[in-house]
Amino acid sequence: RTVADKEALDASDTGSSAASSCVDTSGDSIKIGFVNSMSGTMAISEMTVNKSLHMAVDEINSNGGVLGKKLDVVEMDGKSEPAVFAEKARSLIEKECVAAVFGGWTSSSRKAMLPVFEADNALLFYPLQYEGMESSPNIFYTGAAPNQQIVPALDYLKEQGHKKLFLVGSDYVFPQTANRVVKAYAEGNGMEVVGEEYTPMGSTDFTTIVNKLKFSGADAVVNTLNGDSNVAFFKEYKASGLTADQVPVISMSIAEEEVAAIGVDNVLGQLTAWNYYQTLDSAENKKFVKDFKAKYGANKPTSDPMESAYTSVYLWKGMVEKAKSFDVDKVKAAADGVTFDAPEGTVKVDGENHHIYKTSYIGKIGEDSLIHTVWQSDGPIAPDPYLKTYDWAASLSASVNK
Amino acid sequence: MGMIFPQIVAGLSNGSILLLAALGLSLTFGQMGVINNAHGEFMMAGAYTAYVMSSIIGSKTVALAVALVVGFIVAGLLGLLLDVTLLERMRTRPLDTLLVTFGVSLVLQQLARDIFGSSGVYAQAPAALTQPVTLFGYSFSAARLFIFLLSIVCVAALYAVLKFTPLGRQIRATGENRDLAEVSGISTKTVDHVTFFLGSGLAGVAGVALSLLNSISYNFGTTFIVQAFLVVVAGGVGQLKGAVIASFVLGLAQSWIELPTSASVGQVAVFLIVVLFLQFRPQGLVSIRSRNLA
Amino acid sequence: MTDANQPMLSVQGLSTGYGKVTVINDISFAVDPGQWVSIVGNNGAGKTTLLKAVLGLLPVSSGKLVFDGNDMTKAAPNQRIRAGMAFVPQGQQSFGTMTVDENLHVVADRFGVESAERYEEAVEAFPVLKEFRDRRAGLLSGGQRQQLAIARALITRPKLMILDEPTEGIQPNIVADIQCSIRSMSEDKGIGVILVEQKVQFAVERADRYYVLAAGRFIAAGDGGPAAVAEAKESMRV
Amino acid sequence: MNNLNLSELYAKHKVWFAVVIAVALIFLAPAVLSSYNLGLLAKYLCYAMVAVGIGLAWGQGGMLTLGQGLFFGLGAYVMAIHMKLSDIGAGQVPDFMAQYGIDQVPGFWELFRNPVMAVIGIVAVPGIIAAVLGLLVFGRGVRGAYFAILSQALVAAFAVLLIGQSKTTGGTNGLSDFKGFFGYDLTDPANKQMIYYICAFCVLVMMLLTYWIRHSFMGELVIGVRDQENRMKFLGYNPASIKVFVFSLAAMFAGVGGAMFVPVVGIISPSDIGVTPSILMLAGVVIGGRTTLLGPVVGTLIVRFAETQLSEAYPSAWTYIEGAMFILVIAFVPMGLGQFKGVWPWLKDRIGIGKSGVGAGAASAVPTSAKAVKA
Amino acid sequence: MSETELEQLRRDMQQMRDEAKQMRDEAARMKAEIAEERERLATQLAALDDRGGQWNDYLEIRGLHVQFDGFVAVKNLDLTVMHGDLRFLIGPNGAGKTTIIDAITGLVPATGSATFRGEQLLGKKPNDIVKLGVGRTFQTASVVEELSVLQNLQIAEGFRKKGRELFAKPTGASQNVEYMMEVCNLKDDANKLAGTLPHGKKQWLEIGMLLVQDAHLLLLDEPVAGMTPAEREATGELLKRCSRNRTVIIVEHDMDFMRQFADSVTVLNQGEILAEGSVEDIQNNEEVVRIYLGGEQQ
Ligand SMILES: Nc1ncnc2c1ncn2[C@@H]1O[C@H](COP(=O)(O)OP(=O)(O)OP(=O)(O)O)[C@@H](O)[C@H]1O
Ligand SMILES: Nc1ncnc2c1ncn2[C@@H]1O[C@H](COP(=O)(O)OP(=O)(O)OP(=O)(O)O)[C@@H](O)[C@H]1O
Ligand SMILES: [Mg+2]
Ligand SMILES: [Mg+2]
Repeated sequence: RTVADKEALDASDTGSSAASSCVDTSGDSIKIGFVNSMSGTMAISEMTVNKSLHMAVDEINSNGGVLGKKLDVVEMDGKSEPAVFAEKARSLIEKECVAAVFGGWTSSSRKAMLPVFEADNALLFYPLQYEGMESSPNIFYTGAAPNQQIVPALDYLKEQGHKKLFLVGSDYVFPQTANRVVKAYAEGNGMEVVGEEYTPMGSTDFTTIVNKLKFSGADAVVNTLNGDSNVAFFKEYKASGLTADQVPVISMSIAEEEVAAIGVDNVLGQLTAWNYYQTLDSAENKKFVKDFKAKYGANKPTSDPMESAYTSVYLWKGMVEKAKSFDVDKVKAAADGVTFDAPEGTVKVDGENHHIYKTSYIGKIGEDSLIHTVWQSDGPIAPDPYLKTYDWAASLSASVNK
Repeated sequence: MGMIFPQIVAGLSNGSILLLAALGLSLTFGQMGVINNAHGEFMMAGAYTAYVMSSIIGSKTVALAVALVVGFIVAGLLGLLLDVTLLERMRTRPLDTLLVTFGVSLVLQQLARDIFGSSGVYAQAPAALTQPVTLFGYSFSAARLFIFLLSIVCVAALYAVLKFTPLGRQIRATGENRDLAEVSGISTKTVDHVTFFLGSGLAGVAGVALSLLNSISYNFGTTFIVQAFLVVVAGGVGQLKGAVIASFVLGLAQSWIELPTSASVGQVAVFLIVVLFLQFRPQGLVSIRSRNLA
Repeated sequence: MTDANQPMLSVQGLSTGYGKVTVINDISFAVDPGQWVSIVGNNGAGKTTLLKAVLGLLPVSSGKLVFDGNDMTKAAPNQRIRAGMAFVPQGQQSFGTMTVDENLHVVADRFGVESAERYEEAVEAFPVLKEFRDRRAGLLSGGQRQQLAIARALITRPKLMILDEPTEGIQPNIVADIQCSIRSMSEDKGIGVILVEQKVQFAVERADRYYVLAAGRFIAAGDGGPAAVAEAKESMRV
Repeated sequence: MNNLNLSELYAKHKVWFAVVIAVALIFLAPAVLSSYNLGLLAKYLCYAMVAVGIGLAWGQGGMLTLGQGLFFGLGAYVMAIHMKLSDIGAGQVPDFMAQYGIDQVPGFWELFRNPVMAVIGIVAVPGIIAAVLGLLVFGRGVRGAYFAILSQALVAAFAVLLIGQSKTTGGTNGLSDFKGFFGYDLTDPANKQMIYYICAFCVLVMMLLTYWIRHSFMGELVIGVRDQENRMKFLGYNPASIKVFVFSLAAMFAGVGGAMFVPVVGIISPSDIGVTPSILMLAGVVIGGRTTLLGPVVGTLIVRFAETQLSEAYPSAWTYIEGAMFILVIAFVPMGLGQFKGVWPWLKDRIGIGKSGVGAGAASAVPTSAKAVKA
Repeated sequence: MSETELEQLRRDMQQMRDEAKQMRDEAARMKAEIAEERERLATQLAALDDRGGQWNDYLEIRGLHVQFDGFVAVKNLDLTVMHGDLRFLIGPNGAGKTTIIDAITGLVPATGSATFRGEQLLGKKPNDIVKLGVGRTFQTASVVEELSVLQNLQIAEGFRKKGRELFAKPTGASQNVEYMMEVCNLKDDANKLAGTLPHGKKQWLEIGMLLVQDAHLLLLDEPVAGMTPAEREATGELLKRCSRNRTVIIVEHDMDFMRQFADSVTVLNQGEILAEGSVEDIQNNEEVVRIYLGGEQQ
């Protein structure tokens, strides 16, 4: 009685090539899994993603499903803990036998799930912009790679004539990696980084950092602070006499949701860099916003991660329909070039690195708590998670290329 | 260099925040031995009170004043409820209160999430407090100045109550020897309730004040609680004077250490300072020697 | 309220103990105003336990306690104190972190305008307390603390003074003083006294009445006085 | 009165209960559980190891440690680094470091590339750090609430530090994506089972060790120090060294628990070891009974199992349940399930049926007419 | 008065008489028990073997000075207590008696010198001082309440254990412990938790713990407070016996007890030695009578 035997028996007879896949494709519905934090610190953000995922599934189901099968959602709570994400992902794949999993938010949750998906040869659709330097054959990254968010933001600052940057971020992986990109960019583009500060997550004391900022002579701030810290930071920033006109702050993690929580008077006129705003003027977006508000309430704004999650379901649908199969290997093989007219504009899957082509927008926070585009890239930017195509980033990509 | 003065102000301001957060704890921990892990959540209750007041009252100045009073009462009543239902039966095992109140804090956090939602909200401050004030050519947060003054007022008031009033003597007597206080004619039950009400109420005041600086969410209190406990421990349990010195020293230390290093190092340094400090004064800064073995 | 025929304190059929262990078993006695009642017994007899029950520090399992005409069987200790009992506990107890002054004030406070007068009265009686009024009580020597404890009880001008081995750890010449002051309390001020002691002579010699407690029951009783000392000692043997 | 018999049975045959648990863990569980569930059980066992240590330090020694996450984390990171380094070839750097452009593995990590050093490190690093902290803290007579608060502060500081040093620790992402465990392929189910066995074995060994200590002279000293620390000095003992011993042992247990957590769960990150996770490590001990030997283990298994089950069904309700658990158990049944023996007679006494037969041993000499005055 | 009332009265009287008789019987029985107990103790004490002391087995205190925030509790005190002496230390409340013991055993910092067997005690940690053969009891009994009487004694006995021994299962009572339980009348309570003992028995346990420690300098702070006269006597005899080959200092306020057992007496007042000598010397010292003994009663 070896365990391997037992597993083999357990494995269903779908005849798929995946060693342990047990996806049941015989019925008229197919299971997919969501894993989002419904409790813990990340619940506030991740629940928005969960909602838009549901919206996409409902739309698809009412339009005949995928390959004629209705989608049957199994959801699990990641509890804001990476270890739980890994556990739940495993449960979704091995116990629930879902065809694909959508979700995750923090990089740590993705990193925790990655080995699970690779070992079981399953699929994860990860909706968030992140620090890059990763590409797994079992994950599709539908948020921005660094070159689709950070680089355009810097291009914009450069264009506006800013030369001295001050970097402030929460002490975790995305800000740190993002700032490495910023520093490399600055060096290659005649800009100067005059300060780089990190605060522990949830930190609310910014007096010292803002003092440093004031005395650094910076003419722009690149902000990668996370969540609540932004409130304290912007209040302190304002109280110290700094203004968006003199020293603008460009934020990488403040979306429409956060603007409301920070208080619009604290961030009025500040900049953000994303691939989607609620205010985007396209037919797809108008419909998306309208449907979302109808479903979840008029006061609920839509944001980049939500849009990206919504899009990810449609991209999977596109891949499956192209492959005409739910089989993971076939879906992966079919992925390259799949497109979707998303609210943010047309996106396209890169079969090589599993990221997608996205358009970048710089926005300014307005009185209405919404973000209005002030600059946009010339069409979708090809994803480059390792920044291989940028000269100034040679040192960055070199260290990762084993 | 030009940063000396602003950094001193920053340190004092941080100190006053620590002090405000620790003041109620110093009372309930020092006098009653209750290690109230839910203190942070009482602060959260105060902060949410500020939020509610600022959304229903037009004048933000009035809203803040009302919130300070109502926040005190709301948090105080929460504390009173906790004391009457649970802590009263645990007088003989103070260490256990730490875990019970941890449970309470879990419940209160979830409750806040269910009532106010898990996304952060913010209380609109009176306009005067959102503007910078300029002192000797430097701009500072008016809200921080307000908090600094408020903390001084609270400390002075608490000190006066404890030191000079019959109630204060009763609180201290009960804190020290419950049976003896009882046979000295003090209704220890009532005194305990009053003490806990005051201590929790102070948490509410702290919450209202700190809502001027931060966003308010269900984990509002967790930001402060560990450091507040450290202040109490470093200052000497039940010692107001110690708590005052400890919070300002730690506040200043943190901002000065943070200056050449980083915020994380500053935070870690504060912890280590306290551990090392207890090497020299295991009973805290200000301690009362007793001849008892135990 | 006080009924002329009723004793000031009457304890009837009192039983109590710790957890399941019964220590005091069906005890009855009474104290009148101005009467000095001594309860003697070997260590472990249950003297302290009995007092704790009388004061309400231990819940009673059966029996009844009437003080000053009111049934106080279930009253909290502080209510009994406010009704006119005063207690000097065993073991030289005081509020160690508070000064001698504050120790006295914490009791005196209750009496409003009278408090200053009562305070003076107490420190007059024990000069040491005057000398060390600003010292923390926890730093006093054992005997000094004991004096403080007695002073604290006296401040309340009680109707009934309850003392648990007040002479333990006190220097001999002061012991004699204490005996005298107890006598004068009951005789001059009409205070009822319950004194618990192991030192039979001290307790019985000048008392009005004595009881011998053993294993939670009274095994002997009688009127006090020098003659009764031997008698009490005899019944207490072992 | 079935319950009564059961509780008596438990009291009399504790050892057999332990044996039953051991047999169930070693033979039954792997046979009946699916690989996924076995993995969960292995994870619970990792927490149980921490719990055994907490039971010893807190239940026996009176040191309420809110910072076991620190030692759990130390063990886990040593293991994780070892696994990372042995996944890749010599001279190479793991992915998370490469991301920051680091091309040389720092010396203190390099040490744990060697499997023997890693195994030693898993036990020694938490043990030594606990000993140093213990000497600092206990040596100066810091105890009770002070100690609890300090231990909490330490774990908070540790988490901040881990996050801050992401170049060498992986920061908030933690360490994950392991391929092998001492040369065994982690994806092979047979190896997963082996890892489970190691966990079960560790728990049992720790329980045996604890049993031994509790019943040795040292066990008495530990209680002595808990109860009358200062008096022990005047009996010729150094309370600090006794406490340091117990505390370090508990830390080592936590370290091993953390180390096994890594191959079982596949990731270790600061969110597994912060202030709240550390307090939650106490939950099982609280429920099971801090002063008993079996209590912490059984309690932890129950709590963690309930967590997996209930949090799936009612994500937000679980927080309430968890909170209520702490509140109700500590306030009303402070000795947890270990008090089981006493609960029934107490209940009967309360509602006044029958005469109790248990727990009156000490009282038998005295007539028992008194009601329970202290619950 | 009616017949029935009379009858009732008669019955009551009869009952009272019976009760009185019962009490008398009880008293007689108790007396017999006491006698028996005395005898038992005497034989046991006789069996206490004489262990010889070392040449420098004495306590020498020179210039001991203890100060608290400016308040001098012990002033430049010189005191020598020889091997085999049973020294009583008396003096008014607050004279500094307890403070001297505290200083010698490392509980409070002091200056000057205190040597026992030639070893300096001041400045050492309490547990190291114990290892030099110095043991003490506390004015308020401090036993380990959550351990049984037997375990308390075992702990007191076992402080020299090292390494493996610490982790061995404690085997029942050693001869030494067994013996001390017998002497201290704790045999029946061996398995009771020390916390449930009455006050007096706790004092006994303290003394028992000190004795099994095999200390050669015994410092007892009011050991008989809370004991019955019979117990005082027994304690006194035990200590007297012990003092033959040890150095014993007892702080007491019980003058009967002192008279009965003291070899020599030191009177302390306000941190200074007021008088020193035999019991008679002290009793005849006017100053001592004035500030301490007073009219003398009991
Ligand atoms: N907290 C307690 N728990 C259990 N039993 C106790 C407790 N306190 C006292 N006892 C027991 O109650 C009995 C009576 O104790 P008590 O203290 O009343 O004696 P006492 O007469 O005052 O003695 P002493 O003269 O030594 O003070 C003793 O047998 C003692 O063991
Ligand atoms: N830690 C301290 N701080 C300040 N004063 C102290 C301290 N310890 C003792 N004292 C003072 O030192 C003096 C001597 O105290 P000590 O306890 O030695 O007296 P004692 O002779 O044992 O008296 P008693 O017979 O009442 O027990 C007292 O006046 C006491 O108030
Ligand atoms: Mg007593
Ligand atoms: Mg003394």
